[in-house]
Amino acid sequence: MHAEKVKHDFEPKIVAFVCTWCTYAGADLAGTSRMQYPSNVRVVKFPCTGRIDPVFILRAFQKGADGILVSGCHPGDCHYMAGNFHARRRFAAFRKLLEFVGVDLARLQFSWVSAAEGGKWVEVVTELTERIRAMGPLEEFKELELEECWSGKIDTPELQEAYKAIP
Amino acid sequence: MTPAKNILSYSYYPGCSLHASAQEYDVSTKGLFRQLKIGLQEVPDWICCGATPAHNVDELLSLSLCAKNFSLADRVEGDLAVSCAACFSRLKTTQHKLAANDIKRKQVEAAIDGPVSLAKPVKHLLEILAKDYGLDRLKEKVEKPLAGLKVACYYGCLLTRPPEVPELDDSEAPTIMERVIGAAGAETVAWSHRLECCGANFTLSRPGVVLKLSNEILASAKGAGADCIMVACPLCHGNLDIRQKEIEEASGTRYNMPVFYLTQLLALACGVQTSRLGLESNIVSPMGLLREKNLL
Amino acid sequence: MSRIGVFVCHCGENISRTVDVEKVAAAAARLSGVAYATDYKYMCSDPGQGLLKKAVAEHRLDGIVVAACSPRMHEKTFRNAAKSAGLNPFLCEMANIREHCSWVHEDREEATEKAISIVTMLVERVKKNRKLVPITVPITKRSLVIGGGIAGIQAALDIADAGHEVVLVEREPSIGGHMAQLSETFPTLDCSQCIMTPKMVDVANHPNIRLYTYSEIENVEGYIGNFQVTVRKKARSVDMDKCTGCGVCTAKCPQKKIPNSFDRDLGMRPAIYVPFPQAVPNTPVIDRANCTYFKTGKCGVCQKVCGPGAVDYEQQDELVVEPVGAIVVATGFELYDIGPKPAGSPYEGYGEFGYGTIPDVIDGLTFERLASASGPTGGKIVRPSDGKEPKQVVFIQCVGSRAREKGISYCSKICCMYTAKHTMLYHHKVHDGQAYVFFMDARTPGKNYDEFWRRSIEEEEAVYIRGMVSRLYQKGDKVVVMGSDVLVGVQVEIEADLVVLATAVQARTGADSLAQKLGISYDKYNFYSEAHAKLKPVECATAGIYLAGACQGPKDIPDTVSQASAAAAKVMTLFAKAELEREPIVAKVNERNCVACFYCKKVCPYGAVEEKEIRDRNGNLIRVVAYVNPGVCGGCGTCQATCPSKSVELDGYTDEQVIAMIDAL
Amino acid sequence: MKHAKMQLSTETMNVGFVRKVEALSGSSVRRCFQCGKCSAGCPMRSFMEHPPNRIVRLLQLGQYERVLAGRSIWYCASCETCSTRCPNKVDLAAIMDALRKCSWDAQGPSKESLVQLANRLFIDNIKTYGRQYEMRLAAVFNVKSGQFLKDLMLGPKLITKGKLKMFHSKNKNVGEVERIFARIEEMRKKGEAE
Ligand SMILES: Cc1cc2nc3c(=O)[nH]c(=O)nc-3n(C[C@H](O)[C@H](O)[C@H](O)COP(=O)(O)OP(=O)(O)OC[C@H]3O[C@@H](n4cnc5c(N)ncnc54)[C@H](O)[C@@H]3O)c2cc1C
Ligand SMILES: Cc1cc2nc3c(=O)[nH]c(=O)nc-3n(C[C@H](O)[C@H](O)[C@H](O)COP(=O)(O)OP(=O)(O)OC[C@H]3O[C@@H](n4cnc5c(N)ncnc54)[C@H](O)[C@@H]3O)c2cc1C
Ligand code: SF4
Ligand code: SF4
Ligand code: SF4
Ligand code: SF4
Ligand code: SF4
Ligand code: SF4
Ligand code: SF4
Ligand code: SF4
Repeated sequence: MHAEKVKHDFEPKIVAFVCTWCTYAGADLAGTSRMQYPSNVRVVKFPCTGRIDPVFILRAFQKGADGILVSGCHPGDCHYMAGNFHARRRFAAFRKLLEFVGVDLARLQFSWVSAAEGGKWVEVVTELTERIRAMGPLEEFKELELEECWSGKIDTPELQEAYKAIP
Repeated sequence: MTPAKNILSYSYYPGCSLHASAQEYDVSTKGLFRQLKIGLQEVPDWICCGATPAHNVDELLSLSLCAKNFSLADRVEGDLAVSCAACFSRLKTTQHKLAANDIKRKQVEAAIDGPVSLAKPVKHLLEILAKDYGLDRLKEKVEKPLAGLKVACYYGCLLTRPPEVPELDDSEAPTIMERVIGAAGAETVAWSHRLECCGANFTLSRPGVVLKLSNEILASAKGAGADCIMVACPLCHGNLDIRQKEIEEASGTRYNMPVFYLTQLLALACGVQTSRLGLESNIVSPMGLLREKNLL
Repeated sequence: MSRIGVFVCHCGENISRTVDVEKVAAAAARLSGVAYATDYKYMCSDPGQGLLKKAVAEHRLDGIVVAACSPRMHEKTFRNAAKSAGLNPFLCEMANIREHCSWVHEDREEATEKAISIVTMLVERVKKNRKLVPITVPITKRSLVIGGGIAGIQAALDIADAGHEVVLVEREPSIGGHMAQLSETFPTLDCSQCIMTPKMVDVANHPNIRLYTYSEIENVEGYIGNFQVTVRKKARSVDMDKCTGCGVCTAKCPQKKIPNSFDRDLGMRPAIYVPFPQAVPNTPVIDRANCTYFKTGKCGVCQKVCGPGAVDYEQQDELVVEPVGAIVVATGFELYDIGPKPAGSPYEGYGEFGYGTIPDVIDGLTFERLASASGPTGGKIVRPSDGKEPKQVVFIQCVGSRAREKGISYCSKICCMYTAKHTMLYHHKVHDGQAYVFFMDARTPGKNYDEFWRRSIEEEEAVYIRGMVSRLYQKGDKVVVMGSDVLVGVQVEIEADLVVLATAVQARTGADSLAQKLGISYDKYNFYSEAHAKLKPVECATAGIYLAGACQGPKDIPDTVSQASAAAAKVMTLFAKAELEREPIVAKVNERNCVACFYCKKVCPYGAVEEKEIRDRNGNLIRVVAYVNPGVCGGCGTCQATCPSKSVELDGYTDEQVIAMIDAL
Repeated sequence: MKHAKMQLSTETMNVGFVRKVEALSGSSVRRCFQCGKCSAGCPMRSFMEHPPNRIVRLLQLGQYERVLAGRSIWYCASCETCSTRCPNKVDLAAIMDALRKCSWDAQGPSKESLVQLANRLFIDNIKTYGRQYEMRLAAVFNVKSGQFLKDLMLGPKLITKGKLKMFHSKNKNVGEVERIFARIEEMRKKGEAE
């Protein structure tokens, strides 16, 4: 059954940073199961959430993303044993930084979606899209010219601190 | 002992109750068999099978009484037809145990002072009707189909349990009663308490037990939308029919649920005269129901 | 300027039904750096791949994006096609416009738009892709097995039978492990020695096995295919080459009253001894701590009586380095100690059972020695206190195990079964005796296991009582057992002659320090961790190291032997190749930028990061930097995300590649 | 008794009694693994102080006094539900029979008297008449149990419905029945039967 298509004034850009073993496969499963979800999301694949540098998140916000999803294997299920634990700790520190920079944390979502959870993928993506749609576009951040800062060395005290918190 | 083709004939063990509180079972059994042209010859001077009380406290006595009945039955032609589920259970159990246990068999032989005879098959009426006579033949004999009559078939404990003894049907999900009465055109209801115990022989010593257990059975049948209950055992009948009024009083529920012996309903369907069904002996009068369903 | 080719697949109608593939191809053609773009019905078909190869040649493509199904489906296919067209396979990427687009969206316009955007992202990525070459690592086709219990023996024999050399290192003077101590074994009740000793002898005689007993691992270096293992051969004080195993020395040694730990201290041995008659090798060792000569300088009897002159008081520990390509760890287990709680132990101990002070309260292994025909009592079951035959024996299960607050939460897995076995052995030997078992559950999920347990009850008439025991105390020559039968709901009291505790299976003391030498991980109980509980149950996370037996967790003999053979098979799989080839998705360090903080080393789950010294021409140390061993790196990228100076980079997922995709949003 | 501590030893576990019950019932009590399925389906469970599974458990431990002290065994309706469903084919219904016989022979160490009384009258009836004579059974039970008014309302109704016969019919085999009783008693005296 088809829900009547509603046109929205604002279609947010959502970027999903996912690991290849769990969430990417989960999204594949949603596909093979022909589940439906909003088309706003763009997937960037990583070997592991451990590889996801917070810089990518800032970069994506800066380049027009209105919402970001970071998703990997459930704790304990990491293909590389512990990558997702490191990612989790890293992002805990990173959220503080984002808040400091002035990004509404509701725009950044972390979740665990396993290769078997096609349904959960759809749920997470749909919820995030709807939430961001309601929040409207992310304007403040795009204007910030952060390019130099991110591509070069990390020398703001906040980032340094965030990195120090990483085990 | 196998009867000649098509002409069935049995020796008959009615059991004590059928000569007293369950006389309508006896009357209707004889009526039905006559109508179906099945021979039925009562074992002369049969004795009590011992029922529950005997095996309850004295297995040897129980086995001996049944074994004695086997030798009495050997004097009459035909497999042994039994209508009472309790007698059936005792007789079958005895056959089962004595066939398997030489020590017990020897003791019984000493007790009855004669050989134990296990050759004659013991058959419950249901088995005779469903297997020997056959449901197709039964259907042909139906003159007054029990159309519209919703029957809850009540097996109770002993018709099917334990599985290796009666060998009548699946012990947990039997259908033989439903198939037999279904052949007579009745509608059978699916209900939960077909195999639950009614309290059996506590009727005298601990009627409280009966009131509780039988109430659950009546409630289940009623809840399933049954018009009546059909039984194959005088003990069940006693508890569900004779004590029904008491149960109603104790539980504060009105059931007014006629309880038929299977032979009463079958004989009715096969056109036996209403007066020969023993219906007047039923404590919960079934007349209203039968009239309502145009079966009288 | 790159020359990228874009191939958009219809997948029959799977994609083209919702995505306007022609429009996607047209849009792709307009992207900068795209030299060729087309669409085709089935890209993975032979003609589809042919189309791709032809285009590579015709348009001199230096990058490819196939917009089709999930890379999990066909990335290999298209990378192989690229390779056969003469392109480095890692310059080919897939844009997933089926699972992530056409199948999950209905609106044609939206889906087409999304497909174009996905293709754009991948085109930008491919531009930054580098040629990568699969990594090859040489393999030393010899293996090390640590621990000579049944696990180590089985693994060593399997590998050796396959024609590869094995170095078997055993800490004790003889191989055999716990199985050598057992009497008869469930579920078949065969005699442990009878099935064990032939294997031990096979080990000793196998031309491919080099056996080091009374030896330990000193140091491990290297990585899969290339380990350098240093073995410490402890001084035996007997020259293995000269000794004939005649046994004269042990018979003549005046020190005879040393408790024999192999017999759980039930019997005595001399200072120069073999732990048990069937020991392999059958060469004695001098227990220096208890030898008069080593304590006072006097005696020397053994040396005098030894015909071949094998006794050598001057012998020193010896270190040997063995190069191996794979390691099997099979160091087994220990039993929970029923004695008083050692200082610093995380376990609480059993004060209520007397902390091991009641002589007739023993553990399961001691019972095995009592029941063993080759044990100190010749198989006669007697109680330690007075040597009398016990008529009422109480067995208590789950002692230590399943007692979270006492320190151990897990089930030891074997004790239900061996307790059932004990009741049988007891009943076979003491016909008028009665065995009682206090238990919580009977955990018997093996083939023929539950039947075995039921037999102990139904045929051997053991009385099982569901409930734990509260307390034990000595009363005269009896041990009073205060329990309860939770099924009946009453307290139970038994005056026992002997009480046998089924104590928990624990990791070896020191298991953690061996793990640290090997660089493998272990759980909070010091059992070694497998790489994946279900799919890699014998592999360690550290490549080239495998696990066998009870060192990984409580296990009985059938499970131990299965795992040992599986570990051996893994080793043989590794050795079946000439060289190790792996995907080149590994991290590389930029040594110029590295500030040697070694955060990367800390986070790497594979232990792939090493410290590398940079020296000048004269050999002077200039500085230390991180180095990722490509043979070990698993390719997770955690180091890269962690490195504060951006000095380490994961091939295939470089910052450049990722940022290019993000920028293409 | 119910809550008293159980002292277990080869002396306190009456194996002889258990063997007798096993022989009478033809069913092993050791096979029972205490799953409780018997009790789960027993229609009489709520009337019993020891549910069927516990009866078996007590037998496993040779605790016959505890079994016979309660009235549980007399509340078993012999419905065979337990025996039918037991995963180990422990024939509990037969075990109940055996236990009742043991209790009966021991001149009723059980507390339950009414069921025993009814059983005794029933069996006496057989001995005297060869068949059941329900009228007499009910009448005597009422007198002996002191429950004079019990079922008073039911009796007359049954008589009018022809369900209670005032008189019993003669049976030629009464003598033979009596002899069966006598022979069994004789065998027991001689120890030829349980
Ligand atoms: C009381 C009892 C009864 C049992 N009965 C049975 C039974 O009937 N049936 C059954 O299937 N199972 C039984 N088991 C289980 C059985 O003992 C184990 O499954 C088996 O012994 C495990 O073998 P393993 O080789 O892994 O460990 P182990 O037998 O413990 O062998 C490990 C070996 O490694 C050596 N080692 C340890 N650390 C080092 C080191 N650092 N360097 C070098 N060497 C080292 C040890 O000295 C030992 O020789 C029983 C266990 C117990 C406790
Ligand atoms: C309800 C349930 C839940 C479970 N949950 C878990 C769990 O959470 N964790 C866990 O570790 N395990 C679990 N398991 C156990 C797990 O499913 C098994 O361990 C595992 O599937 C066994 O794998 P197998 O390959 O041996 O057998 P199977 O999975 O049965 O595979 C056998 C294959 O052989 C094929 N086959 C059969 N006969 C032939 C023939 N003659 N010729 C050719 N092919 C043939 C079959 O078609 C089948 O594909 C669960 C099992 C069940 C039933
Ligand atoms: S390449 Fe993939 S999408 Fe294309 S036809 Fe093959 S399976 Fe289908
Ligand atoms: S050391 Fe000498 S005496 Fe001892 S066993 Fe060896 S050869 Fe014999
Ligand atoms: S030197 Fe030591 S080992 Fe040798 S006989 Fe003397 S005490 Fe024994
Ligand atoms: S195997 Fe049995 S005795 Fe051992 S810990 Fe587990 S449940 Fe307890
Ligand atoms: S984290 Fe980076 S800087 Fe630190 S040691 Fe590793 S590579 Fe060098
Ligand atoms: S990519 Fe992962 S496995 Fe490789 S060195 Fe970095 S952290 Fe270790
Ligand atoms: S059902 Fe059978 S096994 Fe289960 S408790 Fe009852 S008697 Fe024992
Ligand atoms: S036979 Fe007795 S114990 Fe068994 S279920 Fe029926 S009433 Fe209960």
